[in-house]
Amino acid sequence: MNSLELRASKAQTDPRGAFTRLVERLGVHNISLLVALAILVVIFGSLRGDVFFSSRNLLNIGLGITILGVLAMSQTVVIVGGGLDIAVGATVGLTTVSTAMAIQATGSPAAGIVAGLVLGGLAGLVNGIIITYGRVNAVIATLGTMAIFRGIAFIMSDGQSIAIFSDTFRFIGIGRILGLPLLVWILVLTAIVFHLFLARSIVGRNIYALGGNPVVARFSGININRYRVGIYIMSGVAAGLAGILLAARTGSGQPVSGSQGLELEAITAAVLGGCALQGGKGTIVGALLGVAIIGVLNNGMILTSVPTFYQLLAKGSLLILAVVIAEYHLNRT
Amino acid sequence: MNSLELRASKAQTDPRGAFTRLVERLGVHNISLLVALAILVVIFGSLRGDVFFSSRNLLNIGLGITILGVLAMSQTVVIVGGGLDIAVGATVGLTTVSTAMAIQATGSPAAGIVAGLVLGGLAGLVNGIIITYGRVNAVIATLGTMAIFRGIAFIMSDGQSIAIFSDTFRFIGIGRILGLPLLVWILVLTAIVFHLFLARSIVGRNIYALGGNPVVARFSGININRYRVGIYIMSGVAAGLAGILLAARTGSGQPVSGSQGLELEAITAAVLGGCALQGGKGTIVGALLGVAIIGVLNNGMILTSVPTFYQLLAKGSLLILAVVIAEYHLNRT
Amino acid sequence: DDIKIGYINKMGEHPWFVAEVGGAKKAAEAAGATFVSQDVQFDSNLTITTFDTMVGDGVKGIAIVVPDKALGPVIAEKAKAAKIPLVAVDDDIYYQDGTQVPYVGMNAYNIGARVGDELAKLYKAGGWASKEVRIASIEDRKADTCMQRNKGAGEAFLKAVPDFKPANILRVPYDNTMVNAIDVMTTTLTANPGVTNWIFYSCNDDGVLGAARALENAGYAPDQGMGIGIDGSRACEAFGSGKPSAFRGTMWLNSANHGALAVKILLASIKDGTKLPVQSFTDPEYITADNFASDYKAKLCH
Amino acid sequence: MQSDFFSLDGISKRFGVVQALDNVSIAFRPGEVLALVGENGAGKSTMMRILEGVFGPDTGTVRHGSTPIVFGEPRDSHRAGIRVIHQEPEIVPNLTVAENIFVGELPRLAGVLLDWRKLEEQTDRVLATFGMQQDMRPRQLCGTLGPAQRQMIEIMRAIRAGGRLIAFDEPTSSLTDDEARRLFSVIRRLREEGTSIIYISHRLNEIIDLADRIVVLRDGRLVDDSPAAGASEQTIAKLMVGRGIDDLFTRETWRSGEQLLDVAGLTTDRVSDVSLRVRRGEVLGIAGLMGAGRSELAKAIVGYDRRIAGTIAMNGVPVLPNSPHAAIVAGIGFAPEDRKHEALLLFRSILDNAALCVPDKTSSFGFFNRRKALEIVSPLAAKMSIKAPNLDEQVSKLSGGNQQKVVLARWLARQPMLLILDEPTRGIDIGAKAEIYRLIDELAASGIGIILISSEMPELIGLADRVLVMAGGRITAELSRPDIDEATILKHAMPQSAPSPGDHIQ
Ligand SMILES: Nc1ncnc2c1ncn2[C@@H]1O[C@H](COP(=O)(O)OP(=O)(O)OP(=O)(O)O)[C@@H](O)[C@H]1O
Ligand SMILES: Nc1ncnc2c1ncn2[C@@H]1O[C@H](COP(=O)(O)OP(=O)(O)OP(=O)(O)O)[C@@H](O)[C@H]1O
Ligand SMILES: O[C@@H]1[C@@H](O)[C@@H](O)CO[C@H]1O
Ligand SMILES: [Mg+2]
Ligand SMILES: [Mg+2]
Repeated sequence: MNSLELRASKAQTDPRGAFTRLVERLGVHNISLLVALAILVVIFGSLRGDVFFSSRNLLNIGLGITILGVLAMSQTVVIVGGGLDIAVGATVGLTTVSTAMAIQATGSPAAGIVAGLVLGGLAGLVNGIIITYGRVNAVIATLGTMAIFRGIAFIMSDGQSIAIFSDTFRFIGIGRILGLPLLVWILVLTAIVFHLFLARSIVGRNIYALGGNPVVARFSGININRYRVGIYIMSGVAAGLAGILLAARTGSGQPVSGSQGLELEAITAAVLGGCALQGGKGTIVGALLGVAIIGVLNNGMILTSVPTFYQLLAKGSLLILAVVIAEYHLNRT
Repeated sequence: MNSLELRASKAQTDPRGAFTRLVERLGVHNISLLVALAILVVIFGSLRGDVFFSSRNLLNIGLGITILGVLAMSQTVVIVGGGLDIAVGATVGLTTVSTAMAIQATGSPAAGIVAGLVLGGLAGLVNGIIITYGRVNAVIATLGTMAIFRGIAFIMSDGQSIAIFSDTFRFIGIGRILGLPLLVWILVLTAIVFHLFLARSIVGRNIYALGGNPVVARFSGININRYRVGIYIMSGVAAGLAGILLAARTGSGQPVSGSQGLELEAITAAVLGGCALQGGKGTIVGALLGVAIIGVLNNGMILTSVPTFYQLLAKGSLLILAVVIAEYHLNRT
Repeated sequence: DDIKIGYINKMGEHPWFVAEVGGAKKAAEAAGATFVSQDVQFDSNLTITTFDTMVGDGVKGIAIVVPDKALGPVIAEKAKAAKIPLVAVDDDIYYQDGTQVPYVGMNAYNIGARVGDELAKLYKAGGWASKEVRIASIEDRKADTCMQRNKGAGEAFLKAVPDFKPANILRVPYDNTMVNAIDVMTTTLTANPGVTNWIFYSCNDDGVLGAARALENAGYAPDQGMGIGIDGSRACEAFGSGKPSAFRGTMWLNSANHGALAVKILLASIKDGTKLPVQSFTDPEYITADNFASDYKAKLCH
Repeated sequence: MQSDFFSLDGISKRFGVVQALDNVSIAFRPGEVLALVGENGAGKSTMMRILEGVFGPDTGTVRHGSTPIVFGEPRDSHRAGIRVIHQEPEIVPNLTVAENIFVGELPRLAGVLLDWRKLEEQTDRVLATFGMQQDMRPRQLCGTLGPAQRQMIEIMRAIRAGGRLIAFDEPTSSLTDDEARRLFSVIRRLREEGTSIIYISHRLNEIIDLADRIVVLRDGRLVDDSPAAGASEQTIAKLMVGRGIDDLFTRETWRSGEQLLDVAGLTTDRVSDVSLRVRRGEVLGIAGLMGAGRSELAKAIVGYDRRIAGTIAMNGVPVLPNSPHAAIVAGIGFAPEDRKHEALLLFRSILDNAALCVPDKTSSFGFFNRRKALEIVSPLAAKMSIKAPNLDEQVSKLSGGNQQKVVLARWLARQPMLLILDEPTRGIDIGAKAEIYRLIDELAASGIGIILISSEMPELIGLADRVLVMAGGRITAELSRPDIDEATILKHAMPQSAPSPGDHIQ
């Protein structure tokens, strides 16, 4: 009997059929992440259950991960497509400054938003062109533009933080709609768009082909160069969105504070979520779970008031433990 | 026609014989890096030739890159073997603190050196075990241990920097032998050892096999688990050496300053030097050229007193330009 | 002939140092000297490299904000070997034998103590005694000067308000950025739902303004919180809107003066052999919503 | 040369010192199967790449009618109606079977989304055309497929798009006879529909079956272009190699010695309760259909897969621990079937690849000694006529067949006591095949035990002392000379005759 028939028939007769189907739908890796997340929730829940499970705290977690969430998703797309965007934190710094300056100059929040998104897109375009047509390795290229974008942000702002006094704009950072913070809405909407894009759209599927096997992509008539540039523009626009949210949250634009190191966190979340740096592998759901794990960790450690130096220890260990548990779970399934 | 007879005759009949042989020996990529380096030297030489070419300044460049050089070489070995060590900067911080504490406690520089190397090796062992036997992705694992090692360094030192008063030990950082600073001697010796190891030894060649295709390596009888653990131990010991040099140079042990961000710089140099993050590709000579480019850039910008913000701009652009030039050159050859 | 002065600072992108280096440069140029500066981004190794490179480049004197005070003896020794005068700015450093390197800057503990005193005044005037009050000490343990400032603030407050329970001071770790201050303070608020009123201080304006934003975002009224910052780098943001806020004031230090003073005494020493003063302190100016618009707005906002 | 269809006109292509194609002209015709034959490295795949626009020729033109056409990118040639099925299948591991087949032309829903239902329908249809419904599901990830199934994906991808000229570059080298037969009927149908077919293969019997015309390349030059009618394997082989090939499967000696390998009750995730013995000087053949578990058995013996139960002994000594390293130390060598993924370091040189398993013989004081390595590898490379400018050539640049020879050279250098060869002649030209058969004979005669896994019946029948037939991860029959014949093997290889491995493990 052929093995595949065997496998097919097995699914139907398998007593654990429903479970198996769930696993297939979510993917083993995501299930493992859920398990890891559950363990963290149990730990912090049992230590500070009173506060931890309060709706207010859960929203805090959501607010805390919005910006990282957006970047982890866009980074996932970049990594799936076989690239890497290390300049993303610097792009956030640049766009947050330009958003603040645009609002300061015009008083119009809309102008700020446009400025942020357009500058982000331009920054992405620059990355895309250097990588695709300059044939520079993505790591080197975006490390280079990271310095360049940061430099530009400093020069634009002269190193000062730029205050935003528009209440309308600040509403993005603190407002609520139907009881949920606007930031959380934005995260949810972005997530749906990103998920549909990567998992369901033709372009998204082609990105998997591009990252998974560029030879196939080339022979299938996918315009590899245009895709690459497009992916980096997307990453830049997402960084622009993140920059706008950062400006709205802090009420100011600052070249470094709040954006430095975001690239590493975004890459961590994406890899935690199942991305392989070789490309061709990764999902939006995974990235979000990765972000959630990081968010719960940060929140739980503040709640349980772990001393600073031990927080580092705990954070590192829990990160690794989460993955080891996930791996263990994965090998058993 | 049998191809093998060609082997000997080819080099002699090729009209471009000498040049071709040089290219083959150095590799196209390295030649391109040399060209990029030469361009930087011409730029800074023409702007500040008086100082730039002084032997004192050239030694300053050498001193400035010693620590990064050691780490770029060990990172090259890790990347060639198909891994990545993001914890390397934190390991330097940890070992530099333990070296300082050991000297403070015993007064003996030897004890400090042993403490640094042993702790570095242990840190590497931890990474190796988590990655190999815990089956955690190397990026996640070393991001995790990066936090852990930094936490331990903070806890050990209580966040303070620890002064080293041993003149014997400080000699490592400022002493000279035969007119050359000891640090430069150490860099040269380490480079020779690393080059012979990676390019010539059987173990080094097996590391290329491991990173090139772990399945093939395993089928060929290479004990890939032992190799992986061994590579991370090596990386840890190299970080220990770097930590000792840092302690000697700064006369103190500090958990963060001087070591933060070294991982990214080391990876940059390695990739600039021709490493592919997929593994199986890269050379020590390339890594050193990458480090030299970074060193000349840093030095040249201080000498030409480019204002802080524009330094970022210039550094990023020159990094990218160096690679674009290299690529251009490469495509022509 | 042409005198070249070198200026090394630890964090070139921070508004504080932007102003400080600016002040130094202006002073050098006014005196006809050449000025070179380098930002070392908290990197002790790069600090040494930069020092060597500047000496190789022929500078006649160096002012330095060290990223790590433990570098002191090494830097001091190097300056001695190069036979050039050295001034430490902002962070004090010492020779191996314990003598202080000539210093220009502030007294971190004293500035913190002034924050504590002012907070105590606000506390007593605010009629909070009957309320559930906690203090959040937002601190970065990795930064020595930061811990000094918070220590000063806490001790001065407790001295002025002896019946305040030390246990009601919560230590809230942050990473020196405003966003992080918002996040950690938000969580701290949630973790202490019974507390109605908050007092907070931090190493700098970033920490205090972040905490004020967290209160605002969580729906606290401006008069349910009081915080006083240090360094004035966020004063324009905090007071510029003219609305009441939990950010009640900041101890502004004009860092441009630090830079300028350091260069002046270096030049005096180089040109005339004037002995470098061992310590030159500058005093903070206390900015509040009341005096901001009249006295500081023009100076601090662009 | 005049034609109103695609033609090649005086095409030459050079790689460094290798003249891969030398002034080749061919006119293709609609509704014709043109077989392209030649030794490994003769230039067949190079010609396909030029036809598809992967790179351009140095001189010469591709024409359609009298118009010269220049392809900048493969998509240009696709637009012109040319499709090539590549020798090494390329798949995207994390996309489904359906997406892999339709990549580049995925059906759209609302303009931007992927229409999954339609895609699944289309895929079912394509799978049905090839009778592959049983072998893969549209939503299965391609990374889980074996080499044969990957090859089928490559074929289906090219054919589903249609095309006026379809080239098959060794499509059957990793297919079983059954799949090959299904492929042939598809090819015949395409020919009837007027498609022009280029068919490249080292299996000369297929050529005789299928071809209308045979073109022979030797060292990049076209040496013959004539109708297939009347051609025999002998005549084709002679044109290819330049000399006659007779007695492909002769073995000089049939004399096995004492017990060498003893496998008892070996069980892994995919192999159940396998026991077998091999004597010195014996060739043990292993037959079975695709997915029978033959490769998995080999991987189990060499300790690559985790052993659940069973013992392995060489010369009566247990092979422990369960690792490829221990197996090699015990004297077992293994040349896997999937050379690209399991055997070769594609970006290293021939020398490095061939010397990989003999570090002790190619080093002094732990350092690689190039002279020693050359002394070992050069004669082996010469013996197998590996075609390359020199031993420093990157393996990725070698023709498919020559890559396989490098794998064999590695094990010949090692001189194991037992050699497991998994599909050793896959993609190998007839001349080299004869070499390999002679080699197998020589090795056996010298007392080495050989396990030969093969899907080519004549190979097993001609070479093996005994044949084990596998199905469903188990051994279903053991046949000894002279009872080894195709019908008996096939009878035992049919899957129904075997219980599934799952039953056993559960
Ligand atoms: N990219 C390349 N770089 C260098 N040499 C190459 C390259 N591609 C092919 N060659 C060389 O060109 C010659 C022809 O190779 P080709 O792949 O066309 O042979 P083939 O007839 O398809 O052989 P096989 O039957 O083994 O597949 C070989 O000597 C090969 O090594
Ligand atoms: N990576 C894999 N993941 C899942 N199943 C696999 C994998 N590799 C092989 N299999 C399955 O294991 C079984 C045995 O495959 P194996 O390759 O050993 O067969 P075989 O007899 O060697 O046939 P052939 O090599 O001709 O395809 C098949 O059912 C195959 O589908
Ligand atoms: O971080 C502080 C900055 O806020 C300013 O106060 C100057 O000193 C630095 O250490
Ligand atoms: Mg071929
Ligand atoms: Mg097989």
